[in-house]
Amino acid sequence: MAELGALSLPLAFFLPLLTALAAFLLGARQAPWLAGIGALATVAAVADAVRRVAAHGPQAYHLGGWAPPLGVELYADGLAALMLAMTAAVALAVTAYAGAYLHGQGQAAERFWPLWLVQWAALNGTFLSADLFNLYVMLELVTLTAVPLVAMAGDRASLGAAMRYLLLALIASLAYLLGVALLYGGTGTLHLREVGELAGAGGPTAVAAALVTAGLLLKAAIFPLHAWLAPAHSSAPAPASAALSALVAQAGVYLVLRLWLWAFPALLSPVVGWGLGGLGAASVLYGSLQALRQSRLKPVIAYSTVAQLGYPLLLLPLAAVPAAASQAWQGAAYFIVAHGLAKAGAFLAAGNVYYSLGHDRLAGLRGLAPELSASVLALGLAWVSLMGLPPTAGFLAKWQLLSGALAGGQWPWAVVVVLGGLLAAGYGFRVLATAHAAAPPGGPVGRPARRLPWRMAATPLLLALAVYLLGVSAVPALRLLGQGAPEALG
Amino acid sequence: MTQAGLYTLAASALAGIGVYGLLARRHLLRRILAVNLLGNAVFLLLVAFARRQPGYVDPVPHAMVLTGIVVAVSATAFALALARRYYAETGLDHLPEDEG
Amino acid sequence: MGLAFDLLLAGGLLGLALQVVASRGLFRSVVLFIALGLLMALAWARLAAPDLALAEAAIGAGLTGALLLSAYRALQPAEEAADPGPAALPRWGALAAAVLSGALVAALGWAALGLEAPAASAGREALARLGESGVKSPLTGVLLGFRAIDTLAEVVVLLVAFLGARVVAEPLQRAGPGPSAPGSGEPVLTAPLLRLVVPMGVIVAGYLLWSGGHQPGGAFQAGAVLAALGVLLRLTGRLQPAAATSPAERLALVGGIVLFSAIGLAGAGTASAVLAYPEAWAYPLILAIETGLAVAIALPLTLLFSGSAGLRWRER
Amino acid sequence: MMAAAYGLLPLAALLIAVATAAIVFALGDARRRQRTFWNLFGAGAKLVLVLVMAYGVLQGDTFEVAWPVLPGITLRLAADRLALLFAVLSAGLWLVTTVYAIAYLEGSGQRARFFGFFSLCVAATFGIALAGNPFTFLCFYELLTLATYPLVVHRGHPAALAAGRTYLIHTLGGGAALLAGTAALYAAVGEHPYTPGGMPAVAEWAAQAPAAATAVLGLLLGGVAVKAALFPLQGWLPAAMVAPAPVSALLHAVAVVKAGAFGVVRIVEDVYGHALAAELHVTPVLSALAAVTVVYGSVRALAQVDLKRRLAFSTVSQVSFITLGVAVGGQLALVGGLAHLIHQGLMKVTLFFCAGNYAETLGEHRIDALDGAGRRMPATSAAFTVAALGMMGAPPLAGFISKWYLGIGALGQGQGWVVGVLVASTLLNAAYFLPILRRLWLLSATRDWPARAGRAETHRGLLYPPLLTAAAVLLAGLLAAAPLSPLGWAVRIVEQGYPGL
Amino acid sequence: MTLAELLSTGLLGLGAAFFLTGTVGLLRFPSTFARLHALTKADNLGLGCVALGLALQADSGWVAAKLALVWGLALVAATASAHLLARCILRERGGTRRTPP
Repeated sequence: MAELGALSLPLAFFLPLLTALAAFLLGARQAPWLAGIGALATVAAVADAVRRVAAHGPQAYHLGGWAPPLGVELYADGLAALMLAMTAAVALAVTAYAGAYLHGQGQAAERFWPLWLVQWAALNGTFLSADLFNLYVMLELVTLTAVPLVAMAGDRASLGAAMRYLLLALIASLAYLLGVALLYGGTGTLHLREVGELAGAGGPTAVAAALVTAGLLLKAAIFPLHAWLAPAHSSAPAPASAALSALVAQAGVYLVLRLWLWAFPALLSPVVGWGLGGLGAASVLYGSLQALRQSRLKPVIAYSTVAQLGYPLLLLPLAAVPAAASQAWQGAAYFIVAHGLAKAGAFLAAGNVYYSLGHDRLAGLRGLAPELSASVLALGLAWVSLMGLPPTAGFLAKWQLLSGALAGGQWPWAVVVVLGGLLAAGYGFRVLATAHAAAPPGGPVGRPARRLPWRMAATPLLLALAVYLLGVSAVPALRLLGQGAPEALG
Repeated sequence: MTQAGLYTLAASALAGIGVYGLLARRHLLRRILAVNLLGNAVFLLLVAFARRQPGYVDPVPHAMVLTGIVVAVSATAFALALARRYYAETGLDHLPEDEG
Repeated sequence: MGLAFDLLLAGGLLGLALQVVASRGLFRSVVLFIALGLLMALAWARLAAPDLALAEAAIGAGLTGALLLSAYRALQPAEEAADPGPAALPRWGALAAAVLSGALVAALGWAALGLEAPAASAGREALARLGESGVKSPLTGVLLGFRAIDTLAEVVVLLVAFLGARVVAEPLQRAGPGPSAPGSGEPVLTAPLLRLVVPMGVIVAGYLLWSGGHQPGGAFQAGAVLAALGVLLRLTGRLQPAAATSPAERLALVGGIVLFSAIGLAGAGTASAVLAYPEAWAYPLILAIETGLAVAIALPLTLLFSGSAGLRWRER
Repeated sequence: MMAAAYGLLPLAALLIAVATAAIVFALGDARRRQRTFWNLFGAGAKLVLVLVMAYGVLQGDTFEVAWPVLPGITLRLAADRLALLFAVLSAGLWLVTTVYAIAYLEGSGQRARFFGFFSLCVAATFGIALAGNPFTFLCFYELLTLATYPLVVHRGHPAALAAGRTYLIHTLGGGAALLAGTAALYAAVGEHPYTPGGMPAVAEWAAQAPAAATAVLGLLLGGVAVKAALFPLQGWLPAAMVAPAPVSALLHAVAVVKAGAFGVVRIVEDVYGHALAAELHVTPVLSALAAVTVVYGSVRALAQVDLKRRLAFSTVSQVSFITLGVAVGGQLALVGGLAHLIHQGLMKVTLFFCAGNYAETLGEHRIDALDGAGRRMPATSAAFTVAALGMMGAPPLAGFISKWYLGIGALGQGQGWVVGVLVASTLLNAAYFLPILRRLWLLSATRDWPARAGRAETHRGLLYPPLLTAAAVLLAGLLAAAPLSPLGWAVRIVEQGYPGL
Repeated sequence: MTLAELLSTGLLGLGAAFFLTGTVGLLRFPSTFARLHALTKADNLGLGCVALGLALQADSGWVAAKLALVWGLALVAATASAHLLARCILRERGGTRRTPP
């Protein structure tokens, strides 16, 4: 199974990292094109990894040549490959967008590029690493790159949001590490799948799993640990918001699924599954209701992230029901992909509005100028996926989740999925209706303060279109996902 | 009670104290201190685990702790920088309670 | 006798921790936290972890302490009672917090004590195969051999913390430990002390670096000592904060990571895999990496303490 | 090669509409001529393709395009007779409505957005028509909601936004019910293509779990009933009247309500089968609701003074005849219902075009302000008269034909009460249409009308479409016996597809 | 028990006693200067005794030398910090400013 030729796995980590270092070394002037080259190289590495997984099944790479438990293994199965690919798409967009967004902002740009590129590296590391402690380091790397991006605006709100985010994320990391310490103490290994084989379902393992999960749920902003997300994600600059919502928070959800399905499957009793699924459901409903109450665009999108992050957790109660497992698994994984692309598109489109108008108050969006129509279109297109309507990837993901829940006879989750979609439509159309509204008598409020570079206009549209491309057929992606899926979900 | 067992318990208690500090105190520096207490608790637990079996010291938890210490000091340094800036900007040494 | 000492030590740790959390004065808490770090180092020395004790004393207590104290100073309101400070937790809140933490202690203690030490573990395998790593110290073997990726990532964490601190940087005159009290000359002892300590610190760091291959010590401890020197030089004004990172500083900040990555990636060609070393070259390569890492640890820590983008020598 | 391309016609027709939308969006507001060209080209090309398909189906060819979307789930476009009935209607009226809309929106803002979504809307309708299984139907059904919303709120004033909100609450709610129902259906029986007379798997499932099968049927019908404006879910339709006239035409005649009614046909006849639906006691409820809606809509229409609102309530009433025809059962009633799908479309599109003409040319929305308008706008008023009489069911117009079949079909099924409903409806229709006709033709104008701009009574692009559709109303009635008339087509569908009814 | 061991134990005990005295002073003395005085004087001596006591037990001269180094460094550190503290307190009290000799 361990095909050591898959150099693209470590490269997915090293390439963005080295680009970040080069960008730091050479300064803001050189950073954009360096980042562009680094991004393309990383995308090539990811593409190779995905190709290998699709063709030959899961790929393992033993760093330093040391097999686990001694060394750290990078492991790409279908799920990881899917996440890598989604991340690459979003990251490419963020990189292209940020080049234009930060143009002429010397200091901000100087700080943004290395942080963002390291973040990409760390995210790839998070998706690939099969080692619980290495995951801790990667998560910290993600956190410590994310918080400065939140604080970048430097005003009261963003600093407060960053501070809260940082404290909670640090606690989360330590809770996770505490759990990992217990797991190593009990099994003598840090390797994810070995832990799964050795840990069993005893009390100590349960405590460890609870700690690890609590930490990850905090990072993923799952109800009731969600409060930090919306202020943080809405005060970051647009490209960072996109990365935070589409990638960083989703990495937490990804790890929850990864750990429960690979490391603690023995613990996943119906009660536990229902508990975690219930938290996901609460996130969906609570996040949606909060999104309905916001008066600015970016907080609406940020609260929608809280809601969307809840869906994949619905897999956990369904994973143990044979009739539901396979579909729910596909739905959850596809959901993460769909949400990532759509949310990045939405945040970048919102960034365009903010960039042009200098604000994002919903009341001030009436009669938006035609220059912004591409951005509003992108926002609308992305939102269709967030609502889970056809012909988008979000719809297919929701369909699978829903079918799984119904096939497994677990209709409460189906209700949550349907209700969540309706609420998403509610807060989505609240925004779109405002954008559609005619200008008030005093002339258009939304008169652009500055012109939008074409690259910024095009990027969200391309991301949104990707969601539709994935909505035409999920079959290739789901075939990829099947590589190395757990037996029960295959 | 063995030496490792003793420190294991001490680590658990230390973690509890850290969490209490996080929940009960609001001053930013105190919260950062509490996070560090919690971190120390985790490290102590790992070091104690490494010493559980007679005649054998497990180097892997040691490596984890060493890495953890550097991560902790990095995070603390950044957190302090952020707290200072937050204070300079707002005059507040704590986070206002949940708004909204 | 030994256990009694451990009992005392553990009790001391917990007592200090309680004081850190509960004490009224913030300054007191900070100082007690530093003391706690030193006791912790002692505890780790007792638990046969001298490397960690060294690192904890230098980094966990020393550098963290310096950072905390300087932040404490920065967070003091200019005039008294300008800020009422956070409201105290209501009684029920404190009770709930206590119950929650108590539950954590109980669960954690029960779980940790209930765990049987596994017969086979990564650690045992590491000891058994230490010879293949090219170094004699098990800790260095794990850190730079078996789990080199963690170490690499961790140095990146440090760099990122520095970059993050730049994002939230304060104006130069407020940054770091802040300006020294006006109207006072340098204490008489400073110059002679520095003349003694700085060279000695460098020697110690070099020794620690070199000794890491076979006994306690290594890049982290060496880096910590160097960082401590940096702190000292910054406090005594020998190093002045600068608004920009010089090219040389940039190179020093990333050099260690680049070197590590380059050697690591080259491993795919020259050895079996990424982050593997060719057998004959393992020790020298590790030493080179460690040297780079020591700098990559010391410089960001010093800069973080200094609160500035760069540092410049000031000739006297 | 040629044969393969021939088989792909459904996809081509769909893509033409989507591509038209994309081109129109990309052209932006400024390039009016190019946009007009592409609009007309798209509409025309699609009509041609649909007619080719219709001819092919008559020859016994099959058109089917399917690709897997999810494991075990396919998006399937298949052109059977029923599908083409709706497709021809929508493609034909799209062309006419496009011509009308181009003239109607002359000089107003945001036309790129309008025509882009207009094309998307028709693409969705075409998808609904050709959907070969419930999943495909669901996809296009939701897409239709999304594509129509921007049209409803096109004017952007508060009333439009409020109407848009009402529209969304209804249709998205209905969409959610349809989604839940479809997913539950798939979870129970897996995927099957539409089967005239009902899917065998559904029958088996219903035999084992009748309660679940009934609930799912309820969800499915509830979902489509919203768009079909079945009582008590009709609230959005009158509200959506604030949209521009071509949009109203689209909502009422071509796309939205028709999609709902068409969905009722598919679900009752091709998913469950009428026999099973009756066995589950769903059709009696459905026919009762349809009857209530017929009467309710007419009664409400009586009280409206705004012309478009009166027409809207009239739609509520008239569309339910289709549902009624399906629910009553029997071949003749179904024929009546299906023929009415076309007939009502032709009549209602005419009426809305005319209402739009009065509003555009004379600036009048209220019925009581139209006194003597027949003399100022004779052609428009003549078209209006033909369509209104058709609505009342006056022979030999189209409306009469479908009502006739409905009536005798119901009698054949022993449901004589339906005839009562028909009579009541006719009387009420007369009660709210005849006063309008009287005002148009018999009363004299109370004020001076705006002068003619040219020789014609109004812009030619506004005038010809209603004349054309009114002529179609007349012909569909007069030539009902012809094999390719709407009635003839409906008879073919029922005789060949549902011999068992 | 050899003489060296006896001596070593005695020195360790003496060192501990000095430490104790210093700590009592730290806790009980009224002024900061007095506390500083108690701490530096007693502790430096105490550490010296302990170091000497341990050196007597050491296996090699190498270790003994290291212990001596430890004591020396501690002396330097104590001296410097006591000086700085005293200076600081003096300034806080508005005391006379001394120029270096």
